[in-house]
Amino acid sequence: MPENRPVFVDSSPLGRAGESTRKIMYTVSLTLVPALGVSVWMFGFEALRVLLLAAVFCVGIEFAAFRFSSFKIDSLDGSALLTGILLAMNLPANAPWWLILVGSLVAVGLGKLVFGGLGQNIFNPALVARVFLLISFPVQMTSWLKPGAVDGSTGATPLGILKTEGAGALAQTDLLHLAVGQMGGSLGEVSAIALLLGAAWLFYKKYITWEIPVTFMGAVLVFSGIFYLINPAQYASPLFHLFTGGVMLGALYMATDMVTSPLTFKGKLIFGIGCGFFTALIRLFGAYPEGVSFAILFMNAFVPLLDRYFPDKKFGVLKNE
Amino acid sequence: MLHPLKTFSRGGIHPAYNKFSADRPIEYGTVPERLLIAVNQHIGRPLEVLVKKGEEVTRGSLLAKSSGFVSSNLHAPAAGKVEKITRFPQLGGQIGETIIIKTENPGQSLKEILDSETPQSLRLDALEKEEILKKINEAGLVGMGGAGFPTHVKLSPPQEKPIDHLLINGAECEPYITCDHRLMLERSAELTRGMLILQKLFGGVPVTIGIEDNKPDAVKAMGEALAGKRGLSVAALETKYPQGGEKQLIKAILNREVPSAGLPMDVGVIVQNVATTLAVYEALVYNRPLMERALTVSGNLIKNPGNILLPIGTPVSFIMNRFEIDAARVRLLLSGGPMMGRASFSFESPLTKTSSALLFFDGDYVHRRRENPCIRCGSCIDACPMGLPVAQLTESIKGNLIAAHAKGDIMDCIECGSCTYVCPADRRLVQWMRVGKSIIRREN
Amino acid sequence: MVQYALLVVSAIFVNNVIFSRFLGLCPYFGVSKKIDTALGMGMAVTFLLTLAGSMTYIVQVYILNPLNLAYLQTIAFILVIASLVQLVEIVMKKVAPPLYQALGIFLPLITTNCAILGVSILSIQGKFNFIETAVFSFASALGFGLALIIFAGIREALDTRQVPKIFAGAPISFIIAGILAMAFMGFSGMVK
Amino acid sequence: MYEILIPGLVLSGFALVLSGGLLYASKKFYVYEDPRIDAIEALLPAANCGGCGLAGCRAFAEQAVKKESLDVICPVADAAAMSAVAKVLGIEASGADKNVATLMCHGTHENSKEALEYAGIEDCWAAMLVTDSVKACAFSCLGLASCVRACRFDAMKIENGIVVIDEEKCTGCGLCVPACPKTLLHMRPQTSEVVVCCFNTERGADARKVCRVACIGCMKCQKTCAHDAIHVNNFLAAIDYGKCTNCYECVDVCPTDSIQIKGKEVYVASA
Amino acid sequence: MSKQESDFKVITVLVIIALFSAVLLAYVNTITRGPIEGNKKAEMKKAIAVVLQGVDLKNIPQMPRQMKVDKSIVKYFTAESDSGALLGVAFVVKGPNGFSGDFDVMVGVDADGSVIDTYVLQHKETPGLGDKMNGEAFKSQFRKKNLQNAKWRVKKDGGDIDALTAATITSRAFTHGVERALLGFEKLKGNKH
Amino acid sequence: MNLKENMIRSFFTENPVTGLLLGLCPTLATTTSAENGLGMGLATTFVLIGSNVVISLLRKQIPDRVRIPAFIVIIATFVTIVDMGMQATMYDLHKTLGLFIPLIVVNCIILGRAEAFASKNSIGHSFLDGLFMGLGFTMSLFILGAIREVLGSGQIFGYALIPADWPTILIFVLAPGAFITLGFMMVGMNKISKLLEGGN
Repeated sequence: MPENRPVFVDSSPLGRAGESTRKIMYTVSLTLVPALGVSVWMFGFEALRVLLLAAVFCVGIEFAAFRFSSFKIDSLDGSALLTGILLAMNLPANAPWWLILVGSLVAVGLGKLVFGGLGQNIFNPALVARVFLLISFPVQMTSWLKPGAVDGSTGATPLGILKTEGAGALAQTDLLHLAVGQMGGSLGEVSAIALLLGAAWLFYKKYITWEIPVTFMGAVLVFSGIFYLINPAQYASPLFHLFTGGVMLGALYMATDMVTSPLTFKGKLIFGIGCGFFTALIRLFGAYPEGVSFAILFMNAFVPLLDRYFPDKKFGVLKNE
Repeated sequence: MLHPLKTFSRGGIHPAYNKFSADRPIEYGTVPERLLIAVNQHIGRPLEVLVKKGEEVTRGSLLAKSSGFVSSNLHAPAAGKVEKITRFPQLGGQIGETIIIKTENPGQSLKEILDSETPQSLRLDALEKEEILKKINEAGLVGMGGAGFPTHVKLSPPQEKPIDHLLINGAECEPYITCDHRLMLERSAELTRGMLILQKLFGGVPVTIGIEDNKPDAVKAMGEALAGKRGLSVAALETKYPQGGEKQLIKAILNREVPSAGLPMDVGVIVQNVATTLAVYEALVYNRPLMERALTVSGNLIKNPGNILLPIGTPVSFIMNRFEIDAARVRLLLSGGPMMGRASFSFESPLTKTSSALLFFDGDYVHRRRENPCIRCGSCIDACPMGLPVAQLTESIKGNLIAAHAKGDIMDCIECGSCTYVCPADRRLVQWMRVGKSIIRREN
Repeated sequence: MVQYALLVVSAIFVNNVIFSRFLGLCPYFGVSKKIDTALGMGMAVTFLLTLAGSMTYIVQVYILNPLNLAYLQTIAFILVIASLVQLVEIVMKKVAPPLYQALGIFLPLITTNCAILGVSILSIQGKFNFIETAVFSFASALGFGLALIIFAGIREALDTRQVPKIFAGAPISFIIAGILAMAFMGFSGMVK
Repeated sequence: MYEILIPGLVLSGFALVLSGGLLYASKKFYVYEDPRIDAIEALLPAANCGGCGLAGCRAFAEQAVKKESLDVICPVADAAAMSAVAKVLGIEASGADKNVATLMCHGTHENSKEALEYAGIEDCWAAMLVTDSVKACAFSCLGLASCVRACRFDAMKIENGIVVIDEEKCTGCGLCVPACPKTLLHMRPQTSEVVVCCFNTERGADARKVCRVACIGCMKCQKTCAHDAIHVNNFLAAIDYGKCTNCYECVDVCPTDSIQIKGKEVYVASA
Repeated sequence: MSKQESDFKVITVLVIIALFSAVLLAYVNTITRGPIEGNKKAEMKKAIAVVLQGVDLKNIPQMPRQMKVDKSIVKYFTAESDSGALLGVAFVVKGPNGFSGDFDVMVGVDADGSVIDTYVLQHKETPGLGDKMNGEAFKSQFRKKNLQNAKWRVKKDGGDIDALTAATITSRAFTHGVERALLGFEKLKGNKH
Repeated sequence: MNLKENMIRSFFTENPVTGLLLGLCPTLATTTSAENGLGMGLATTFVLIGSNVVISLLRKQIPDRVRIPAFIVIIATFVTIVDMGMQATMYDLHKTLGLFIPLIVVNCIILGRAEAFASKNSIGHSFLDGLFMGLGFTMSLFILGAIREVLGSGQIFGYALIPADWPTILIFVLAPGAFITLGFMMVGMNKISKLLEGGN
């Protein structure tokens, strides 16, 4: 046998497009910067504190878990960082440190690691944490810093006002302010425009596709619109619903989470409509003022069924068959 | 261009094409000292070896003969003496039966050999269909694009599947490979005659050659060569991988979808490769069996990539000498393109009828990639030209759950590699699909 | 009409038998490994729960209450349910063998499905009338079926995922059920 | 008195009507079924918990009778009940000599060097699709653990590039045998301890070149064996386990150590 | 396998078992019925004692009476002096539209129509939030309030009641329930005088 | 049968809840506190012992064909006795356990033990089997209830462990917490079982 042999053997194809899990995770994280900027502008240093703590806790917990267990997965693949950022965006700016710690533990531990780590989870980790916290600590999770308030005074979100005081109390809020982000709420709930800006880059990079965001928002508009038409005095306008709360964040970043959303075209449409429908349903009739996280979590559970029963059209399978 | 270029409807990718050798004319190679001729270079029944150790052979003498309908003869490309018949590593990575011939005139130029062979006068209208098929069968023609399916079988569809269109595959969508491109440029007239022979075989049906638009000179050359020939035409296609996949080509040019688990003939089409069409021409006009082929030699290690005509059975080391490749630096040797080609582990492995390219890469090209967990991004599904739910299929193959999911889906995979190419998690999707196919085949 | 709709929404989403009332958990975890079995079980439970709900209502209102024998509720109901299940099984096997093939194998599981007895007792406690009882039983069973099918889908998906060994099997199932229960809590307060 | 009489009447009335009705129905709607189904069902715990993955104990019994095997086991019933079920089915587990899986290769990293860098999926079949020869010897165990994954009893592991079998844990089920693409796994009676750890059918010189412990077909073992239990064919020795007496003579004469003693490692020390 | 028993035996055995268990249960029932009834009454008595603190309860009736207030049925126990003068009323009202449905509150009202105290009988509100209704901090603000000296709304709705943190809906329902009791008292008084 | 082995079996390796996944409904529904868990567990134990003994007593008299209905009647009788007895003596506890007392009838542990054990064994053995299985069940419920009470309400048996104004993780006394806690508890119990098995 000759001394020199081409000793590298792998299955074709040998080339790669150059995408990597890391690149996707860090890109998505970066596109959240505009929205985070608006939050910091609105809530000041507090927002930054929440963000840093959440990111450090999530990455730290995952790192520690990999260190002390038999997991063999890259803990710096950026997914824990992204989970941390998304968790922060789901928390109020005045969240105490222990709330963030519990949230990170739930997000990384219960949301991800028990399923086997990245890509194995059924539910969106950040949302598991948010709902967990919302149920466990409703007081801390629903007292929001007033935007721009330096004295740390707290106030209600527009949706909270809607739920407790009815649509009449909303007369003075104007849509432009809501779109820019001048309202109380979680870090990621404030600015619709900044979120759209970040998501535009993801659309360009094809990391997210139009199906879920469009159907999600469309369904929110349609279902809240129906009730607005029936009784405008009792129900808020559909645009109000679109720009407040987590609809933007949910539709653009949470529902489109690759791991926990359907793979097929029809599946994505149904998933988006379901998210929008249940969001509207909970907002209009439920006890919780905001339904986005519940709705997405609920629809996450349907993803395996959607993938299975609404497959894409295969090449060579004719429609009339 | 005013009209949007034709292409297939879904999936597909745009890899770096790296067609470095596109402007290098096909050189004539020489006869090496030893020819190592793999006995089974085709898909189908194994051949029956006719020669014995020590036996003298001449150019064109039958080395092994087909043992059934789906089988393909093997001829000696040069005169010499059978030195050994043994198991030897092949370019595909397998170890297979190989006839080693010590040649009589090493160093003789192929040009010299080919020039000495004279064409017969061929009257198309006098040719019988059976005669054409017989000659193709005897010449041992196989699909030279990579699959190696016996050509005479492909050209004999059953009665109940009427053929109304022939396609010649000049897409050459694989990166690096340029030999078909050069053939279309340099031998467009002969190629045209080959197309006419095939047209004759099916009673004058239209014949279209599909060429990707990154080869405008080939489109032009073929357009000129085909001008005035009834029923013959050129279709310029969008440059998109895998445009040259049979099913994709048919979809692009004729907008017909080959049904799942079906063949092109199910939609009245037969597709032939450019090189195979030329071989048909040579088989009929020169009575020449398939004994040499043009191939591209390229890669990131090579200073002067090129295209060369070489006898089948030439060992890789011979080509490396000719192209001055430093064996010590080669870490990866690919037979075929980077998308569908196969890595090989021996520099002594010989060329076969289906070797369209030899690519040499150094360590810079080789990435040791670990499979990361699937993040269900769906890139593979978007890239799949067959519309398969690749992510789920591979996960169920991996989880040993094939029976629980659609078997047909896995068998529909054309192994084009688009999914693996785009996968951000470096998953070996195509290899998993192949594993799945092998499991299904084993179970049947 | 509206009251029935609310009853249905309440029984399926707000007070789901599995996630809010904790009824029928044994078959829920036992028969949710495959979507097909989950579907069959869901249908069998729907059929029998509606039947059993109505039957026990009659027993309670026309036999036990007039005779002042409310304390025999448990024993009477379980007898009725057990016999009903067996009767349906016997009859179905003879009269509709294909249906038996699809549903029959789940029937024995239903006797010990506490959702049946539980929902029957709840209907009495809720002071429903006959139609409300039937609707409530039917909707509760639908809620059970929905939870079962979602869960089966997830468990099938888990087959291809790398759940750590110590969590694989029952523990991860419970954790998923917990997260699902969290999602279902979003519906709380929807029907007063 | 009424306080006791009425409930007594009501409840026994219930029992009468319901059991009578059921008996009537079971006669009226009688359908023939394999009596073994009932027999097996009677042996099961009747918890109908669905713990076996089937829809209840009846379904378990039906499947067992239909398949005439016990490939699913009731997690609630004890071993005695399961063997009783097996008896009904007539598939009583045989108490004969246990067979164990044996690897016919000793191509560890030291013995047969890795010839190339295989970077694909860690699966023997996947590797076989790419290349016939990961190690220098094309017949060698690939060490990519397809058999390990096929084993349900945790009896196999990859050590130093080849699979190692824990013969205590091995149940002789044979699931691993078809899992090896190189057909290197064979079943042998556990009592038979001498094994030719090679499957290379190439000439001695070629085989020796690729692996230090390859069988070179030298015939020494065949000549030494007093029991006609070992024969060389195709340059490869093979043992007839029916004749082998565990005398270890062949082990001593083998020049490449390709004949080894399995199972009881102590004998290696004393040999 | 076990032999096939005759149908008669099968039915007989079952009937006998049923008979035995019925007799047993009937017997246990006769023993426990008394204590159970007692427990139920004791619970109500305990609640009345809490909400009508300081009121003479010796003429409290065993069974509540009913009236209709605000389209819903309200049960009440009246405490009267021997002379028949009204000393106080314990109302059992529904807190309507709570977070998880209605809940039952007992409200004690003194002869002047002011709240003495409240006691939640049963509820399904969220543990840790809504169930703080029985907490002293929340309850104390209702004492001594009547229809005249307070606006019966939570502060968010422009009233006088401090809602429980993060449980506005529960608080609102609770407030509404107490208001109902006071309205019921007015009606009762109106009937009497 | 070896007593220690029996105990290990019914407490760990074959614990009705964490090992055999039986009787899940009451396990999850009634364990909002240690006290409730204990109450439910003991009520079930009583029924288990009672029905085991009676069924073992009558095992030769009950015809095979009506075995199950007969067992159910016997079990239901004991359940009703417990129901009425608790209502008379432990009214508050009975109120919290509510619906799940009558549902002991359909707890698979009881019918399962009746079928698998009591109908084949002597009274003494059946009594012990009922006792151990019941205690194993009670132990699981108690541990689960204790964990949930500590995490969810910050107290144990009603004694506050942390100042009243500290937040507690409410979810643990709600439905989702029940599932999640049991999931993690199973992991722990499986680990313990493995250790015990390894020790033997």
